[in-house]
Amino acid sequence: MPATQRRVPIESGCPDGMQYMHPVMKRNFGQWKYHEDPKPGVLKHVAHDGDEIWTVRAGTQRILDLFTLRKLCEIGDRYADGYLRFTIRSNIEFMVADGAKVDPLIAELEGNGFIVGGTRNSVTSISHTQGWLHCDIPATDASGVVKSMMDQLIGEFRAWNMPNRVHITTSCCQINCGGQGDIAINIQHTKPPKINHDLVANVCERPSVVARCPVAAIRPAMVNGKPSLEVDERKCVCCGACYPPCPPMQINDPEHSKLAVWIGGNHSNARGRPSFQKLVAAGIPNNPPRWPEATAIVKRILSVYKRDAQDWERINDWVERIGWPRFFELTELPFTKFHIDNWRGQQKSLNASSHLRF
Amino acid sequence: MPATQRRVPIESGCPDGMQYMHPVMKRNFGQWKYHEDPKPGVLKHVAHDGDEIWTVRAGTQRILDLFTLRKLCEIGDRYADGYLRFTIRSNIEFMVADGAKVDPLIAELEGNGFIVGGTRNSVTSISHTQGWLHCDIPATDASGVVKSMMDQLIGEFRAWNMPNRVHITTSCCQINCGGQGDIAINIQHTKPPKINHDLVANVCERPSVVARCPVAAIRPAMVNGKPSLEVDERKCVCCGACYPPCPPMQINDPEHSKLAVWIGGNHSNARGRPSFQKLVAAGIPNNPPRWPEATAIVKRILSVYKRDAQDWERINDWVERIGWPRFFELTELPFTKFHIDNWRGQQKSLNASSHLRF
Amino acid sequence: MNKHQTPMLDQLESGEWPSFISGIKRLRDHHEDRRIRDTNNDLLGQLEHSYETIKGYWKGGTVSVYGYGGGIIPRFSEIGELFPKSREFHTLRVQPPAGNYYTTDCLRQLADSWEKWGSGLVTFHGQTGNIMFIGATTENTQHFFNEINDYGFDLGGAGPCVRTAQSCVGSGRCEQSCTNEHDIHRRLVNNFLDEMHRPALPYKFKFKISGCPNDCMNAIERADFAVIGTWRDEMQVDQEAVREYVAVKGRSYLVDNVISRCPTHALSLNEDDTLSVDNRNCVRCMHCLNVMPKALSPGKDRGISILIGGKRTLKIGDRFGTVIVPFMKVENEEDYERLVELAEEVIDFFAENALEHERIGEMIERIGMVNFLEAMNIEMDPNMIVHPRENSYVRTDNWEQEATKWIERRNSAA
Amino acid sequence: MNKHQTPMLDQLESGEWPSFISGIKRLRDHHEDRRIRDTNNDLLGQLEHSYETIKGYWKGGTVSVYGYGGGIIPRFSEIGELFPKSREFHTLRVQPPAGNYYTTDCLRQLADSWEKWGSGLVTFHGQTGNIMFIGATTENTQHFFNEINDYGFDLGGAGPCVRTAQSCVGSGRCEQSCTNEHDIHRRLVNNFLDEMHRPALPYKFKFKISGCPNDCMNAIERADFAVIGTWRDEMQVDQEAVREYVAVKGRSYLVDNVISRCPTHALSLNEDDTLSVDNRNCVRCMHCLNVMPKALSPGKDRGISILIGGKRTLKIGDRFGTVIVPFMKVENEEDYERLVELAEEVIDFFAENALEHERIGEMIERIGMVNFLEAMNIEMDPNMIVHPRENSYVRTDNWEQEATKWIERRNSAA
Ligand code: SRM
Ligand code: SRM
Ligand code: SRM
Ligand code: SRM
Ligand code: SF4
Ligand code: SF4
Ligand code: SF4
Ligand code: SF4
Ligand code: SF4
Ligand code: SF4
Ligand code: SF4
Ligand code: SF4
Repeated sequence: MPATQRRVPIESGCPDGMQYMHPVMKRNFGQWKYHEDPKPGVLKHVAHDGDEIWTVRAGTQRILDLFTLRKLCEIGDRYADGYLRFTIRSNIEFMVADGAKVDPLIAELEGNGFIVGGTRNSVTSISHTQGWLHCDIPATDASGVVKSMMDQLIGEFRAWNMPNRVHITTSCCQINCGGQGDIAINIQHTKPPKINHDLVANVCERPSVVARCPVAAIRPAMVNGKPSLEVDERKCVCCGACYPPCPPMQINDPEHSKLAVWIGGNHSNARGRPSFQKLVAAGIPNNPPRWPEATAIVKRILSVYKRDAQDWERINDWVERIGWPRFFELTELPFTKFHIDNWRGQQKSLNASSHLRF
Repeated sequence: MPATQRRVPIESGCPDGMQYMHPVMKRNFGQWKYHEDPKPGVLKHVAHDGDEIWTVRAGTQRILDLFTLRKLCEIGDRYADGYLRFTIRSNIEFMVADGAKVDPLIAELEGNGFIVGGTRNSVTSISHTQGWLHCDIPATDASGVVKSMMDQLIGEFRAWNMPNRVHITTSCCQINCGGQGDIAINIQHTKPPKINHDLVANVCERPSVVARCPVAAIRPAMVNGKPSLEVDERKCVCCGACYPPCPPMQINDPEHSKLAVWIGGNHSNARGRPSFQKLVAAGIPNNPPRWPEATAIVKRILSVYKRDAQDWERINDWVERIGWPRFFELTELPFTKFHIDNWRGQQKSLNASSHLRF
Repeated sequence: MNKHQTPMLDQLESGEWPSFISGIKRLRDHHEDRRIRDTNNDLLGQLEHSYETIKGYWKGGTVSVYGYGGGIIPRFSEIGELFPKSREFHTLRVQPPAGNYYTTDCLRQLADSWEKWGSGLVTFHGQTGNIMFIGATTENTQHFFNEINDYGFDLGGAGPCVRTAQSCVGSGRCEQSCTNEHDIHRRLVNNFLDEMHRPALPYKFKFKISGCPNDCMNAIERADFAVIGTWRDEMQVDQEAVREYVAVKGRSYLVDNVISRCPTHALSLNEDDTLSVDNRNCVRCMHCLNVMPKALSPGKDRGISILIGGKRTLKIGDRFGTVIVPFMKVENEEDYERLVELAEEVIDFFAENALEHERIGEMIERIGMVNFLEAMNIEMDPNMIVHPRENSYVRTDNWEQEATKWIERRNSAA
Repeated sequence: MNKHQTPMLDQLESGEWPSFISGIKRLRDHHEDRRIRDTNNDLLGQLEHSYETIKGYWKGGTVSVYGYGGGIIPRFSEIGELFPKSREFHTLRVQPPAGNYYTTDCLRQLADSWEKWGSGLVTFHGQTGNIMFIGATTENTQHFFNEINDYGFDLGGAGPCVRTAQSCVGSGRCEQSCTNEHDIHRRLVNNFLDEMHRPALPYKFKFKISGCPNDCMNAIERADFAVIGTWRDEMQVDQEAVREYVAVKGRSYLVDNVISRCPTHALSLNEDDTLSVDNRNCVRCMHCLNVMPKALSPGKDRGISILIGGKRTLKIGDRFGTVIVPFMKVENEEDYERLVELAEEVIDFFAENALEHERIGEMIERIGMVNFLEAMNIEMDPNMIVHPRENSYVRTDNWEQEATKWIERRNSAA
């Protein structure tokens, strides 16, 4: 190994953010009294001593090319104070001490194709995952799905039309690195894995693959003389968990790996406890490059939510109030046997009462 | 078999109640408009056409001797209209058409030692089970526990002091024929069954005993030459389910079969959905003839409920509002690891939020 | 007769609440029939022994009347040599009239028969709803049964069979009743008398009928097959009565006790002291009707909901019934037949698919609600769930067909 | 260079939202470095192929920098012969500064290094919080790392190890912050760098820190070890600001949006337009503070809650973290040490007791929360549960001892 490579790493870990923090924020660290929302995409935080810090938030493609990154830096120097951060949804935030800088900054960002908004009760950027650009197990391309949807939702990103903030996520396989959301667009496989028996022996640790299956549908087996695996198709729930540890378990299928839409994932503790997202639509074509069918369903749900929900109701709060029968009626999404849980703890999701809506 | 015994049964099933129904009730069957509560133990139901039926409810020992039964019939004829019924809690109800008959009827009932009350927001009769008087598996005597408690709660039976109706139940083993209640006093065994190995072979169907155990703690075994059973004491949760099918699995123990108190079982759909009862106190001595320790705990819970709950809150509604930390604080009942569920679905009972009470 | 000393039981005679011990003693001391005196004396003896040793002394066995397999809970004393007169002490479970209505004559008739053949102890009713005639010898059970059966009473259930049912006072006296509890009770149970009298199911099966969601019969908790009355249209509001109520109790009382206790915020009090009900969001919980029975009543389009699978603790922990039929009318003959047919399908499926000693609720948990509904040919409805699945572990390859079913149903409904 | 045709990808350039495709094309078409142009050309080629065939073409492998075992997600193309220039396309996961703060200089410095050694594609940030430098050859990963490591950046986690953590903007800008998210973030993660850089745990372990219960980091959902800022005393109310709010928005708006949305009805609006808070029943959900940030603020006695076991779907379905520490102060050095020690005990126990590929949440579900708490020596607290057990399936023979523990604790507290 050449000398350069024998360099012992400096295990410095997570850098201190203070060194990059805007001086006004540093000075008022932990001393903020309240914030106001002057307009979409803009936050004004006021400290106890009266100091102000203004934030302008903009949406970007999450996968930045160096030109874009440098452009953002340039804007940050010319129109802001050179301090910025990225939100957990990969929106960029410029912080300035002088409110007068806000409008020119916005103009410059929009002028360069960045979308200002995503604050408060808007539909903010969709958090997404690697997809075909980099992951080894994706059935779709999260980045493409997101670009396609945001093109359609851009008006909602820029505005404050929603009853409460809307957090959407996507994931490119059922593992769901994108996490839950008010709305989530995820892969839902519909057929058991096709096994490439010739490869299993060399590529997979069979016992650990067997152990990965949530329903114990996989057994070791000899297939044309070679040690391989076989799947009990009656048990298999097509989750794809066996695929990462054993790529020959081909779960991805251009036709049968569909999209599903989930709603009601709310991780804040505001009002109710955090809630899990629920399946509302599946069997949606995985249709690049623009996945119009998935976008249509998301837009439909959002328009009904916007119309029917009350202020401050997140999607889960809203559906809890109107009830699921009404949700399916208003959104005109079909209710099927697949909506009725059959997994562990299913019992808790059944209606053990005569609370009914007609 | 003698002739008399060869009589073929008339499979008439459940008799028609109409034949025994008060004429005013029959005439207004399904035509009742509303009811009023003139005083404890008295209901006044008014029909759409203005007809009235007055009900007087009284508590009795559930196990009636013929003298008591005849006395009730006699009162029914002399002071009422000869029509009566028993409630699901074995309270007796006399129905009269003429409101003027109510007070004399009450006087006569009380005069003969029957307790008038149990309606509306009172503590009504405790529903109970067979116990040592008749059952083959009881660890205590439900009738005795109930008599002892009702002696102490009689004031609450006669009054309307509670925030809402209070339904108490008792059961003499963990099977719980008494069902759930706002408060339930049940047996809680604390030691695994002692096995009488000599009897198992003759008395028990071993496979079905093994199948009864919820935690698969029982295995067939040969004990000193005979086919018997053995219990894995590390697994056994001392539920007693193995005892009915196999009496040699002696679960009952004069010292180690304790009482436990549960609260919050609410079966009505009023306000929230029906709710399961929750364990609040265990390790309570099974102490005949008057079980003072159990009664003390029940009274303590009731007095705090009475003081702290709002109108119409059943016990479960109340605790849901004030939270469990406060419940244990107010009642001064100890919170232990036993309160934290470790059964299937335990996950749902853990606090998956930062909703906290200090 | 030498009376057993009962120092512990005696302590249960003090106190104001009626004492069952005093009752048993009355039979021992004052009944003219010696058989009854002796039986109750030995019964007290054994019971005192239980109190002193903190132990029960009854064991089971098999006793039944000619032609039936169940309905009796046999009890033989384990210490019969000490208490021979109560050595055989069986309980007959007798079905009460639907709604538990009696006349004094009817009770006297039963009392007379029981006096001839039994211990003189009886309970109205056991927790499942039977009249429990507690304490008869093997031989006398048959005599007693013959006698009461002649004048219209029949045994109930015991063992792995359809059990005696319960229905609330309901239409007979209650303004909340949305259906004829008693007819439903009798139509259901009396259709399964063979399954009741000749135990051959995997395990017990209980019906309970409550006329409204207050569920005074604990049906959702304790019945394998719970019938709950309800309504589908708008609740009836007598605005005048509302105004009166406000006048008497005050606005804030109404707000705190009615408006803000509605689980779905479906109520609002208008400026003019009238009440607005958002009937789409009302979940028929009954609370507001309970507080203001004079002002609020169930709607006019009434029927029932059916929930399956309630049971107590054994083996899997408590389980409430869950909705399989959100609403059905029960008015004309066809309605009743449809109801009975459904019950038959449910019980047949239970008989064929449940494991030994497995309640239908446990069976459904094992095979999954969807499979059960499909076997019953019942259409999926969002009212059957609290919320859709929270996990992706389901095979959805025939999504399209399932979706089409729903769409077609909605179109045909519209 | 002959450019791959990308008819499908081209369709992702239309529309107003910034296009990642246009970005990649910029690098292909306008970057001076040929290596970058070629790499991005082949990357586009493979991606177009994926779009056309609806299939991914990357496979894993093992790549790491000298001295570390993780921090890099290796990607080799399965169709490298068609797209040789992007055949090796590894992602380096680099830990961002706590709170995700940057200066333009800092970003430029990173850009320069990445320009030298990488594809020119970078993401701020991945879902776990890492800066993802996407696309480097095996050889260049080392060079790039050496360079950025020299000026203060370090790799994050990948594989069965402690992962990169996330903390919200928090105290830096947010009025709701109840703790120093960034210090906690760094104290925790930087204490486990060995466990991060040399994957040897049963499975991944994630820390996330949110300054308040709004949980902007999704910590309860997605972290094995979630830290949530909160307060123990009374919330601070600026009644003047409340009055202003009422003046502007109106009483009924306040009632509908604040008072009646409080999950525990802990708020009431007084006649004089001031607000009363029942702090005993306030569960610190944040809602009212969110609606009226100017008027309401967290209390002064601030600290954190700790929840364990959040994770996404795999194997058992989603799981949220649940409370193991309702409240602890994090102010002085001892507090921080106590926190880090607890994290060490948790991770040690996880390392020893979890099965392969089992998250700590799954492990706790398997062994039971009580056993976990006892192993951690944590006292049981009713704040850890939604409600006590609903089943009797527990062996309670040492009830007395356990009860005594509680009583003694309460006495010593009092
Ligand atoms: C910048 C950011 C934290 C960060 O360090 O990255 C952030 C910042 C703030 N959040 Fe957040 N939240 C951020 C992600 C989240 C997330 C996580 C996510 O988006 O995946 C959640 C919970 C996730 C979920 O789906 O539940 C989150 C749940 C909230 C809530 C609770 C909303 C509710 O009612 O349920 C508030 C309270 C509110 O809305 O007033 C909140 C409020 C705020 C406030 C207003 C706090 C404050 O006073 O400064 C901040 C400005 C938000 C705004 O957009 O108006 N923030 N916030 C994140 C911005 C994401 C973005 O670019 O859109
Ligand atoms: C890159 C990233 C998605 C993204 O584009 O942002 C990602 C990508 C992968 N995740 Fe993830 N996960 C990423 C955040 C998450 C999150 C979100 C979070 O951390 O908050 C989750 C859900 C939370 C959780 O931990 O449960 C997540 C849950 C998983 C899981 C399922 C874990 C589970 O127990 O359910 C796997 C599967 C596994 O670990 O075996 C997984 C596995 C993977 C692998 C390594 C797939 C594989 O086994 O080869 C992906 C590599 C993609 C690639 O080529 O770069 N990834 N993954 C995220 C990490 C970037 C970063 O480091 O900042
Ligand atoms: C007579 C009886 C039915 C029967 O056929 O036996 C009955 C009769 C009435 N019940 Fe009931 N309930 C009866 C047992 C029950 C039970 C079952 C039980 O006690 O085990 C329940 C549900 C059990 C539980 O624990 O949840 C029950 C839950 C209710 C409720 C709901 C209360 C609530 O708010 O949760 C109401 C509504 C109310 O209180 O106004 C109610 C209301 C009524 C009304 C007021 C209905 C009416 O308008 O006539 C009746 C007079 C009750 C009273 O005592 O004031 N009844 N009621 C039962 C009397 C039992 C007793 O002797 O005390
Ligand atoms: C008599 C009665 C208690 C009482 O004093 O009221 C009773 C008594 C017995 N029950 Fe029960 N159960 C009685 C109502 C109930 C109820 C309440 C109800 O029906 O609403 C339940 C709870 C609801 C349910 O069905 O789950 C109940 C749940 C059980 C169970 C547990 C069933 C389960 O699946 O969890 C058993 C055990 C078994 O069946 O193996 C049981 C078994 C028994 C046995 C037969 C014990 C045995 O296996 O030998 C008891 C006979 C006692 C005796 O000597 O008479 N009994 N039993 C009730 C029947 C009287 C009647 O017919 O009216
Ligand atoms: S969601 Fe699946 S496919 Fe997408 S990045 Fe995560 S693991 Fe890879
Ligand atoms: S897809 Fe999922 S369920 Fe099917 S075999 Fe693989 S791991 Fe098992
Ligand atoms: S609760 Fe147990 S002991 Fe009591 S009657 Fe029922 S089965 Fe017998
Ligand atoms: S008592 Fe319960 S847990 Fe113990 S062996 Fe018997 S059935 Fe099993
Ligand atoms: S269940 Fe309903 S109808 Fe029946 S008695 Fe109770 S309140 Fe009346
Ligand atoms: S019945 Fe219940 S749900 Fe319906 S309006 Fe009245 S309180 Fe609300
Ligand atoms: S979690 Fe709380 S403290 Fe952190 S940014 Fe969000 S609102 Fe502010
Ligand atoms: S923080 Fe939440 S719980 Fe506390 S008072 Fe405000 S709204 Fe209510």
